Amino acid sequence: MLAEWKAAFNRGETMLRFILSRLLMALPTIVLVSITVFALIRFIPGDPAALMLGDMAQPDQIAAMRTELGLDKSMPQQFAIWAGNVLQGDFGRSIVNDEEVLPLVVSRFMVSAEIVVIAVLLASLIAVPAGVIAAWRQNSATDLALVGTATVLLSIPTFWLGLLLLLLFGLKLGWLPVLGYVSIGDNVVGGLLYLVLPVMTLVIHEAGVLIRMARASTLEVLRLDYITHARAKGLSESAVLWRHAFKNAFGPTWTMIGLILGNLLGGIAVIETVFTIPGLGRLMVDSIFARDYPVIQGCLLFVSLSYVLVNLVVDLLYPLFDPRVVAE
Amino acid sequence: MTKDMSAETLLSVNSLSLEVAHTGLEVVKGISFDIAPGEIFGIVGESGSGKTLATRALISLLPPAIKVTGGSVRYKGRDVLTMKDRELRHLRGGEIGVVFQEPMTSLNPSMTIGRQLEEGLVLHTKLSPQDRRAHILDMLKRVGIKDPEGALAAYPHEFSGGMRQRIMLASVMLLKPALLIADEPTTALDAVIQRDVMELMVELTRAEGTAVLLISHDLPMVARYTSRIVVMEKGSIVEQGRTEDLLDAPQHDYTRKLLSSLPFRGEARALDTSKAPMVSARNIVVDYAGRKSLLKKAKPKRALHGISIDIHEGEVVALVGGSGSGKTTLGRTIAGLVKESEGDIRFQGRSRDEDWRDYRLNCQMVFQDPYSSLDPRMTILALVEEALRLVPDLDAQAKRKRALETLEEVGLNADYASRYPHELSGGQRQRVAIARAIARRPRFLIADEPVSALDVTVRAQVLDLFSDLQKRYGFSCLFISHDLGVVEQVADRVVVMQDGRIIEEGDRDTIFDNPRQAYTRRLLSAIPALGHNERGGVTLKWRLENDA
Amino acid sequence: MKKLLLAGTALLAMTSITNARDITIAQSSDLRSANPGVNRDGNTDGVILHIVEGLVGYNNSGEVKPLLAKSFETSADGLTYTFKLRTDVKFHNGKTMTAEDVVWNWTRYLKPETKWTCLNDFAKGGAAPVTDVKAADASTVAITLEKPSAVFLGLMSRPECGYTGMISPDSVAADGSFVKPIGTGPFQWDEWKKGEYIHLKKFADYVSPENDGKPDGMVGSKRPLADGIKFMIIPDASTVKAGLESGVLDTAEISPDLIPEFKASDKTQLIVSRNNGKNLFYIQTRDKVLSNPGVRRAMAMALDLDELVAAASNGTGEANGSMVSQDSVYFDEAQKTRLPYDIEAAKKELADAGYKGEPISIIANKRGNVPSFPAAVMAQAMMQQAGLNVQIEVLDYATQVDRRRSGNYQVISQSVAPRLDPALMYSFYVGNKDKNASLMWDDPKAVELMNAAYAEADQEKRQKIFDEFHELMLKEMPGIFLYDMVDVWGATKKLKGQPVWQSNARLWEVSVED
Amino acid sequence: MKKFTLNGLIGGFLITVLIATAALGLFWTPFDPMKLSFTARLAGPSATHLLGTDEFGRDVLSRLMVGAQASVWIGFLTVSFATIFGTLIGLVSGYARGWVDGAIMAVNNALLAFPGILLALGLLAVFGANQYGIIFALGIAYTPSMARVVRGAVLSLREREFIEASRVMGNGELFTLFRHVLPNCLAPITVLATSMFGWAILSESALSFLGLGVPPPAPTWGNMLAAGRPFIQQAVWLGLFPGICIALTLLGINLLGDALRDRLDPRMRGLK
Repeated sequence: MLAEWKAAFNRGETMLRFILSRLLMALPTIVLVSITVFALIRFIPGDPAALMLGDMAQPDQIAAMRTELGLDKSMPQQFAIWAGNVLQGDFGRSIVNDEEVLPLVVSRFMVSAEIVVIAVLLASLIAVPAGVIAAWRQNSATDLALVGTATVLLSIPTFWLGLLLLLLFGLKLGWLPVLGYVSIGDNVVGGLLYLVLPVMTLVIHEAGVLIRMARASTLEVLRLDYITHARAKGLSESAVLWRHAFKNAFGPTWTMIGLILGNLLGGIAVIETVFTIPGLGRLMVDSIFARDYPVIQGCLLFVSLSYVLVNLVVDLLYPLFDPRVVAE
Repeated sequence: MTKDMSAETLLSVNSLSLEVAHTGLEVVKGISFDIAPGEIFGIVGESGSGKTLATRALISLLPPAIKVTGGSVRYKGRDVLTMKDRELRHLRGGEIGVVFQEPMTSLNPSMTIGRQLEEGLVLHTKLSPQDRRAHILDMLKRVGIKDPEGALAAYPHEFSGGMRQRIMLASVMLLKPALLIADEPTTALDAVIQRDVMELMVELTRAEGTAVLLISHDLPMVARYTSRIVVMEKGSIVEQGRTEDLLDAPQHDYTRKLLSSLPFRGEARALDTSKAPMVSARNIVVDYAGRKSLLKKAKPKRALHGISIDIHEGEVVALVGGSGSGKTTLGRTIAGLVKESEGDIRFQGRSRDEDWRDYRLNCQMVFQDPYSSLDPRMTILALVEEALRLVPDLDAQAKRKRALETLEEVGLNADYASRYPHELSGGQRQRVAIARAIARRPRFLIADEPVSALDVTVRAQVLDLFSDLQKRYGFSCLFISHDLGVVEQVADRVVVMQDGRIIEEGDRDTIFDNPRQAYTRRLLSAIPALGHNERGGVTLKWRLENDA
Repeated sequence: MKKLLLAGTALLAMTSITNARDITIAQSSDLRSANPGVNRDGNTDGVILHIVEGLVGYNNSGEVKPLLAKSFETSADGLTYTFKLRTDVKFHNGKTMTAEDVVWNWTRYLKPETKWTCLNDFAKGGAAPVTDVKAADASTVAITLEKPSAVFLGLMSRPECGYTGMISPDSVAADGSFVKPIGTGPFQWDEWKKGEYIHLKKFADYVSPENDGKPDGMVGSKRPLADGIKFMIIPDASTVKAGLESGVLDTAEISPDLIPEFKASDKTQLIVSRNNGKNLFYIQTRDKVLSNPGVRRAMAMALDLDELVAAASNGTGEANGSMVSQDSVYFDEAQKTRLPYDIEAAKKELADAGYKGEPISIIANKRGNVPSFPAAVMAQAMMQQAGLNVQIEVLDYATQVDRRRSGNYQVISQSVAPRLDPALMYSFYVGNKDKNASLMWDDPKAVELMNAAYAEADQEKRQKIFDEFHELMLKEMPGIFLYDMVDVWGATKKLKGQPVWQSNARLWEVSVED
Repeated sequence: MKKFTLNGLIGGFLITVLIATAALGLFWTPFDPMKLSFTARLAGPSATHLLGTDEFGRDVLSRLMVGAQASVWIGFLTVSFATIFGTLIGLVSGYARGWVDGAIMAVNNALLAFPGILLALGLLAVFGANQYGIIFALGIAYTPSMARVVRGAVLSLREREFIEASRVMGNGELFTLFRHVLPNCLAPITVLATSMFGWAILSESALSFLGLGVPPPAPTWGNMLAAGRPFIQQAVWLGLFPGICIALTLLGINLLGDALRDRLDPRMRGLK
């Protein structure tokens, strides 16, 4: 498998070039995102200095604070300073509690990533085989049941689902903790317990999406000549399905998994709110409410970077399922 | 192995009937035929004749929607249709191999060639890995793969269509099947490559003593290699017999129709070429910009290397060549769809770009694929009317009238006017495309493979229509085709292209009877010279056999 | 799966047994910083309250009493305050607090680099400008002011100033940067897991100031009864509720909407406690429509205040139309008067004022447990009865603050955190609007009265000022005061004691009994 | 085959019910959805209040009916916005190619990598906190997806011979774009627009849930659900009914989308 993947890239040099050119292509995206974020959050009414100093602050105090935070400079100036610092690895400090942004964002990101990665992994493990089987038994009762369930699952809003699960498992049955968060690093069993509900919520929803995706792309592949040819060679149905159909059908699903991963890494604020998880999404929403500009900027830069990186990894691994992409 | 195994029949099909499960439409109606061991047997039929479904039934590989309603298929006396899964799997591949039409999709794109070839050996033989490898390398060499070692680790997309079909052949022949079913094995290939692949297939099967069931719409091609033929029409066998007999004295109307549809050479026309040419292209160079990438310098690819060509008034000039020869690019360049990098194109003596509007009104084009050249969201009438949109001095009513007239001229009455392209057959669509092109009464028409996507009988009708119209309106024509048979029928003059250059040109008879270039000869070797007899049959003569 | 879950629950149960004597409490946002009086908000003040103490502090009725000081006296000219320090006070690092430490702290607070929130009040030009702090002997400190001030001690004791808490010089590194608060309070700094929780542990050597054995505001008996306090950061109200029900949390502020449920439950108890904060409709007196006092008075008269308060506070609040809080010593009969609930009179006022249905927008927010939104919803319904065309605009808090600061609003449904002295409360609303657009009322007479209250130390004379002020307010109606803020907290039945005071968590003299 | 018709039927039924409810709510609701009642706070479902009342004593059923209007309206306008702009951008980008395409796609990708929450809050704050703010914000957030799909369709259409045929006939680029390219993009546009309708309803409720959505007191399903959360145990109907409404609507849209996809554009199956 690995050797074939390497072979798909022909030489290491091509792979390196592929990575480099993809990163270069992502550059304008990231610059654009930074500028947009920078401008947009400054259009939002609400002054971090006023918020920080509280009810009793006098206008001159607020003005002094604005000077201290560098908010009195023009927007391009502020951007230039910020961008310059970021290039030197300095993402600034939180206005709210003076924490360094980069470690803050990274630590919160790890929390979100833990949940998202586990959830997407589980969802894929459940959904992809289910989707392939549904396609293989197209229009049978199994297919109908699987697709029906998937459609219902993906129609349930995640935050509502999370709430219902919390109500059921946390409060009514009392099996699982309802709030708080323990890092797996600190306490393995405890940490896992806190992950169960948020992960379950995400898995249920994303499995719905992925089953349909996997089914659709498998159906597409099952129609192709080489499947018939594999059967004409005398291969058994399971060999046809898993050796020939699965790998080719997995490509689009793999891209979808990447997209889901990329989107969720920046976007599980809702789930984090329901389950009080100190993740990146929550940090972002809180920072928006507090107008904590450096943290918002840091979060978004990080999110868009991770989005780009996840997609890069997805693309890099894609030749595993379809060697043709390298040639194109 | 019972005694009758050694008998004359390898495969016996008896009153086999198939229908579409939920509509009850009968697609194959009680067909019967036998194939003897080592024999090359042909099935000929146009699209929709049921020939492909019938052959799928032979190895019990029908799509889920199709079911067998009657008859039997016996392979060496055993009933294939009632076989258990395990038995069937042994039969498939091990006893009966299959090669499909589309080399582009019949190999798994995500598996190396080596693994795909090995798969069958693992399944049907008990060879050791080393032996398997040796067998595979040997077979790849036999089918003409230049670097067999390298091919093992390569993926299908790294090969051309012809090479892929060779690999397919290798993968099937590796298992030494008793019967090879080849369903349109060369249809998607270039004329020259078609011939090479067919020759290779015959050579391999002959060496292994494998019987071949060759399925195709191309009667001359089937006739060339088979000893016996069945002709299918609309799910039934209308005629079967020894190949020579069938060609010489066809019994059934449909067979006769098929044979009479084969292109033939007409009388050479006398054209006045002393006047200045209608269209004159000089030193056309076309460079395609290379694929741009951030870290890679783009290298432009030269598609045409300084081509010059003249087309006189009323003259049909055929542009022939294999794929990649640049013939289509030249056509599109003259049509103005591709911008030439260098060169000069003149129309009626003036530079084309000087009076672009006039040129646009007078130069029209017919495309290859009638399924993609008509906007699917427009009615037939609207499609033809659109061609008249920019014609001056025609009011809306006159435009409608002209459009309807033109449709009538191409054999589509007013009933068709309000229909959409998907409600029409391929031939009818190509008629619409022709109507659209001639509605303006252009002086010059470019036809890019206008009939290559059509069935044999339809092709003949469209070619006739084309010739009639050409005679009536006297437009000049650049006729682009890879099918020399068609060219022989319609062209006044022939221009042969290879690798972006013109290698030979001359009037039709000269080129067909005395080709000077080896490449031209190879092109010609792929088509038969036909002689029609009074029994409705034909005599096939293969040209330049010795050169092949 | 189920087995694993059960095992996990058992393990959790075990963890909670080992921490059984910690009090776990939820707060809506993280600590801003552990540096007292520097970069703070309400939640930060609540945590700091347990760690540091000032020389003096407020008691329950808003009077200032000695805390780290044993006693204090004021010189005849009102300029010098002499504090006798208690000798039994130890910092969390074991060192005894001396007069030198007090001087060090004050010097530090008055340095601009410290960025003390209250510096303006104590610097030149402030309400109580400090000119000198010196140690007379090891247990006596003298602080000199530039001018007499009635509010010097009160300002010192405010939560916003970090209670002007005394910390050991060891709290600060050699380079002047703040490390952690080493205070004298009943609990000491332990661990801060950002975004998750803050943990304080009991200070075993803590000695309460002189007391009658009962907690009394920031003074009184202050024994740490629990091993520690865990402030969990939980922004989400429904999660807090779930936490209290499941017993993961011992106590936390809850929405007033949950009062019936918490009352009824056999697992939880309800703690309701009024404080000196205010809920009010802040009115822009410079708005085209609202500049007319008639319209403002009509709005006030359209409100059935008792009904509104009862609904908005779920029966816990009591209508109070004065700027002075009910628990203040200054809340007398005069402060109880308010405009009558009279729809007809309101309609008449509107007609007289020439109001023709111009839209009036009330800005509300849905932050935390403040009644901003429900009060606005009910006021809208009531004011519509009088023919006022009222709309509600819900903004996020930051935007609301921005609108108030810039003066760009008509009405804001707002809550104001407790301030124990009425004069300090006034300064939130009254003053020159040109200088500070966020103020509500710039009537010259009102400003004059407020300034007088700042300077006057005599209680009887101050009462007069406050009564006159209230009378003026009823005439002008620069804002509609609804009721004093009520802290509504939930707790498990295991919790003993009063965990909240003036909107801050106060967890001394509070224990959890299993 | 049968299954897809069934899909379409169920989906169509659910959406018809949604639209009918929204339309009915324009003229009649059992109670005034904004009318407070201090005596009937948090009353459970009963004969008078079929689906109970909320924390202000307002009738939940009436509010759900009015909330349906908000959902339909937000969905409709958001989709229209994203469809019109996304289609135009996609057409131009796919047809022009070259640097125009490159620039447009760079902006497009930047927007796609941009969390919708922030975009929504920013635009809501700039354009005012009302449902038009949210429509604008979601519209901008969805435009890139539409642009990408249309661009893809245009790129593949460009290769079709009828586009060249149009050029050979001498038609101008704009004429070709709107006469031939656009009509043939309608299938993927319709399918994506249907899904977007669902996304819009879901996003509104998710944003409201975070406190960033359509502000109360105007009822939407999302802010009703958010407001009902604290009472999820005490008054379970407050959290239940809006959630069920959202889920059923999304189910309807998904089923309808599937049916449309099978009919119009089988190649788009499975696209999220």
